[in-house]
Amino acid sequence: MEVLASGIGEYRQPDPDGFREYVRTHKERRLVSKVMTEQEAVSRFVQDGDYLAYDQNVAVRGPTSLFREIIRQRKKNLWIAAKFTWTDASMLVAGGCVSKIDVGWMETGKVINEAIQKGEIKLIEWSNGALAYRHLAGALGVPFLPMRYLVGTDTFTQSGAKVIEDPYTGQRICLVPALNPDVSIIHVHQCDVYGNARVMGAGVAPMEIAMSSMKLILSTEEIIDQQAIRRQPQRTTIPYYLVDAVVVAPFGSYPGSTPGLYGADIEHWLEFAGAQMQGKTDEYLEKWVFSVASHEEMLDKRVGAKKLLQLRQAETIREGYYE
Amino acid sequence: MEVLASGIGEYRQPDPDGFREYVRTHKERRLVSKVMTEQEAVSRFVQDGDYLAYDQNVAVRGPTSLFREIIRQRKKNLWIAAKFTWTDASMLVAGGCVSKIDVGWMETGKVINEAIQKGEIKLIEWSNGALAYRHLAGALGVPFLPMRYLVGTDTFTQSGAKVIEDPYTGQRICLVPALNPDVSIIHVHQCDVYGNARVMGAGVAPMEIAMSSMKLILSTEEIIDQQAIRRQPQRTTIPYYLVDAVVVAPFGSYPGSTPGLYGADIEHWLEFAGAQMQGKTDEYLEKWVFSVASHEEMLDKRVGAKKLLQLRQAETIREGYYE
Amino acid sequence: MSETLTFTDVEANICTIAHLIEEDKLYFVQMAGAPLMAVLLAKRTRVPAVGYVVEEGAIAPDPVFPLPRMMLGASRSHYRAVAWTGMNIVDAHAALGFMDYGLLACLQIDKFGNFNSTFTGGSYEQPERRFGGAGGANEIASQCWRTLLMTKLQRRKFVNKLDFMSSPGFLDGTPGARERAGLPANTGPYKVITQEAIFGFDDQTRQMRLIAMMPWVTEEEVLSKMEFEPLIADQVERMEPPTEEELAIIRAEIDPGGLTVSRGEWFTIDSESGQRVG
Amino acid sequence: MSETLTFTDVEANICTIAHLIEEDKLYFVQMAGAPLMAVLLAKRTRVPAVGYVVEEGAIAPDPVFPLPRMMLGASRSHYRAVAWTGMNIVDAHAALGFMDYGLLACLQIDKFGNFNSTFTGGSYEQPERRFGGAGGANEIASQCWRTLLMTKLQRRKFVNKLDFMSSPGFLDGTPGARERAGLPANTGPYKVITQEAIFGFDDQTRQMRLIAMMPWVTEEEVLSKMEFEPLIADQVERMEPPTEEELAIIRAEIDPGGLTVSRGEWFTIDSESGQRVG
Repeated sequence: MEVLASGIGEYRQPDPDGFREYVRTHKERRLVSKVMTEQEAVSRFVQDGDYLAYDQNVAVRGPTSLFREIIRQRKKNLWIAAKFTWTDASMLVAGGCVSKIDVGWMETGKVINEAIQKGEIKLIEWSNGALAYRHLAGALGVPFLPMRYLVGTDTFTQSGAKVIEDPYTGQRICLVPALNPDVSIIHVHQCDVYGNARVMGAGVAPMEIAMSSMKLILSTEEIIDQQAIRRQPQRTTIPYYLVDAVVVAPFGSYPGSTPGLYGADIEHWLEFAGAQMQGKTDEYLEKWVFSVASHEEMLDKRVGAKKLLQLRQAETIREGYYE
Repeated sequence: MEVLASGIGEYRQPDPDGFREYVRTHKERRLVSKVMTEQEAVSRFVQDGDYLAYDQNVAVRGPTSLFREIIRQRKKNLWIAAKFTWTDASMLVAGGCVSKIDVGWMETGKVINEAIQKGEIKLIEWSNGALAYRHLAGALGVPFLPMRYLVGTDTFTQSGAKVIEDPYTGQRICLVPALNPDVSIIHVHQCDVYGNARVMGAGVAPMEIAMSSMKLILSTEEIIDQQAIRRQPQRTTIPYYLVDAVVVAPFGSYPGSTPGLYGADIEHWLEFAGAQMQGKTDEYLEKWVFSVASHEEMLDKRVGAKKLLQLRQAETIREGYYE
Repeated sequence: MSETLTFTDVEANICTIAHLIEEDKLYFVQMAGAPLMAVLLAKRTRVPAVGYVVEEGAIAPDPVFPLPRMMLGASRSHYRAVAWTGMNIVDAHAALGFMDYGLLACLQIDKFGNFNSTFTGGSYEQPERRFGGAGGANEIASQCWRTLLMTKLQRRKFVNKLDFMSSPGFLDGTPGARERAGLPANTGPYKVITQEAIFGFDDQTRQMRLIAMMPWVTEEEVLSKMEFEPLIADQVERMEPPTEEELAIIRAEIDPGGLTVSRGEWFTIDSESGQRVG
Repeated sequence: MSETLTFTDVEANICTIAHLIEEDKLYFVQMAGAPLMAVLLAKRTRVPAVGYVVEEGAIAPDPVFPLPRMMLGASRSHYRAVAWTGMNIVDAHAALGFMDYGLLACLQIDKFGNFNSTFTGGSYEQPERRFGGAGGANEIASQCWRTLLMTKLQRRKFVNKLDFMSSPGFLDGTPGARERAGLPANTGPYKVITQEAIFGFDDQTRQMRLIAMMPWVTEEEVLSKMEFEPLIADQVERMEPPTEEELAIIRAEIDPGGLTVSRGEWFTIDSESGQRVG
């Protein structure tokens, strides 16, 4: 197999048969409740050294309560996919959880810059679309997918993409390896106790990420009855057998927004931005993560009902989501 | 590029850049009404020799009124994709419209068997999934996709699939060429005049077929207001810029069912089956296609209001579709 | 005088497969017909929560019994699914290893479980009789962990050489043949169910092996209905014939029109002894 | 005494791009910020029906003006789209050739329109300053027919050599360079928009060419803000500065918080002459 060009970026070797074997022996096919606490879900399904993926970002429908629990449990050496994100990576890096980042787009303030300079994290270049597409490859159960971009650039060189001669057209075609995370976390609007889940709105790639992951934790704004799921099967984004854990997490994207439900807390972000600029992210994490035992306690003691009600009122659009 | 094995089946060489050039010069990006008669749509967008694809089949949500118009206009030498179908191919072959069939699954009665024996049609073997997946390749704008099946069988040998060594795993991997039909016809539950369309229910591959086609004709049970589309963006299966023609065709799947709206006319199918067995498909086509000028006239003169009302009443399930 | 029970070969197959369905497994079921009816019978009688998917993309539907005549129309067979997706999605779920069992009917089968649904007689270009094609069977038989195949026990179906290998069994039967071809590892046909016998496959030689028979047939009778000679299990079990209750459910609730189940060979057995009386 | 008008470089860019938006074309717009604001301004002023898609998968949204502060939250920016899909879908629409124009901001650009959004200074492993990465720009700049790039006219942005080529322009500028690399045919950067000048690209040499300037600047001033020397059009046009009406719409309806548009260099011009007075 002649490869015409190869990026030098590190990637996990795709292993479709290994993935299948994991699914065969570990995934539950029965309709059983997977509801558990965030503590249990992260403790059982996120291991040090795991490749961790997620859908969306800390601004919109990110699984932010689970990010905090991962930091709280001091998970180490995670390899994350930062595609179409914001301060997600900075927060996890500040928490000491990350050693490698596949970059699509991420905020790169002091935290990321210093971690690079100290050699604490290693970056590999892709793009938002290339990472979403690698999840699609993983979701289809194939080792790679061909695509029409990345080539020609330094981004290609620092990625794990390859170029071959397309056996159909004879032209050069770029291939990217499947991305099959060890674990993914996705925040959803609604799901039943079995994990049949609805994501509302333009969603980046929730289905592809769910399908491509070995382990899958959902956090959800609310649990709905299974018959409600079955009455509108077209609204289901993720079917139950892909899911390992369901964590009930109202305001789970806080300080981000969950479209149709609540707005973002801009002041909170300014607090993080300020902490980052002043080198005080430890204090930020102490306040928002370590000094509270759970997402619920954080909402209760750090955010407060008044703020939650304001954020709920700030989202006036339900059309398209719940209507 | 070393190819380890190749099927001998004929296929159109994938041409992603040619497709792009067609899109650039022919597809309308403005929001303009595309409503036209079936006569105009088929006359303008279906040419002799075209590769014609469609979603679903004559049993469920097939674009059957457009099949009849294609026969009525005596289109010739079409190459069709018969995946997950029933008597669709037999009907088009009986109408003299078809010279090649990519086979997933189709009913093969007297019409197909005789046409093969007379050398009037040429078959190429795929499978339902392989054809849907070839549309996916076409929809992604890439020349091929890798997959984990077809290999090892005579189906592979009679297909256009290839086997290469996967540059990532070193293992053998099957590739199938993108399927980008010249024209596709899809029957939808609802769309606006611009072509923003909703398909309800498990749908085989309407989105993939729409995206992969150079020309696209929709027939629709009803036109709805554009603001209705915009109020529920998540329900849109096909966005306007993929669409070339919108044909209003209530009961457009007749004698098949459109789920949530009307049931199938079993007697009609028995009539076709009888005609086929007795070698009288010409009479069948005269009655149902040639002797009426349009779908509307067929419904009015051949089916009748009483039968239409019965078929409507026979579908008692709206849950999940309209509720 | 004891009671008798009358049923067709298709009904026998449906009941036998229904006995094999396990509630903690996920099934990928061919479009319609007998394989789907077998899952529905199991769901109705023994394993109400069992999940299955169908090619068009409906996941774990929960039809309400009795089903209408012919089950035509997706709204009936997809009722109360947990998700309505599309063919590429459910095929991908199979590729990812989520489908424990594929459930398929076939036309012709060889001793390695390879099967034909494309044509019989003549050549590919000029077949004596052309059939539907590989359909969804190729992806199901390739990607599910185990495949359950149903067919009729007849010499023209259990053949030495297929007219066409539409979908893969163990290919040439050599160790690792499927993996070498590029198919997912450790997959393959699991059982072949017929009206009078069940076959498994030898782990080493990958050859078909007779493992169970209906109470009224002998090994000789089974072998007389096959072109090739299968291996024979040390202990050939006796199959449970359909019960009156199962047949009543099939006829009243699953295929009330009888369009699928009323065709084929008819059997009449003595309910008590299980012996054939007609 | 005549009226004056005061605006930022970002506001100038937004207005200039808004003038270029054509109603019969489809736009693929970067996540947020100035490129999106330019489309919104065009939609609000000249081309209400223009279609655009965003990376997350919203197709042809129709936000209601005035927009809320910061436009944060997908529900605002995706409002009344004709479809909500996902990133792989809209990227595929771009791959298929449906996107006439990509609209992007960049950090550093070279004379062939290649650009950097990854890091500046130092090496890839030890950059002086790390930025966000290729983001969605690589797929947009590769797959849209034409790319409109916006940046600031500054020497450190118009460079002889990029620190990192995140996304492709005309690569090394040789004929067919993009096609040889494997990119879709006949695509590439189209215009580069800055606060004081617009550049196009020569069809043959693929080099950047100065084609228009704001009324108050000279060629020399433009060249002094670039590390490399661009080609100069035979006839360098004069750009239309922002109008009072456009600025009012931006500030009141598009970015009422001013978080994007109020930063950067400030310009004060004489409304009548278009000359800079501060």
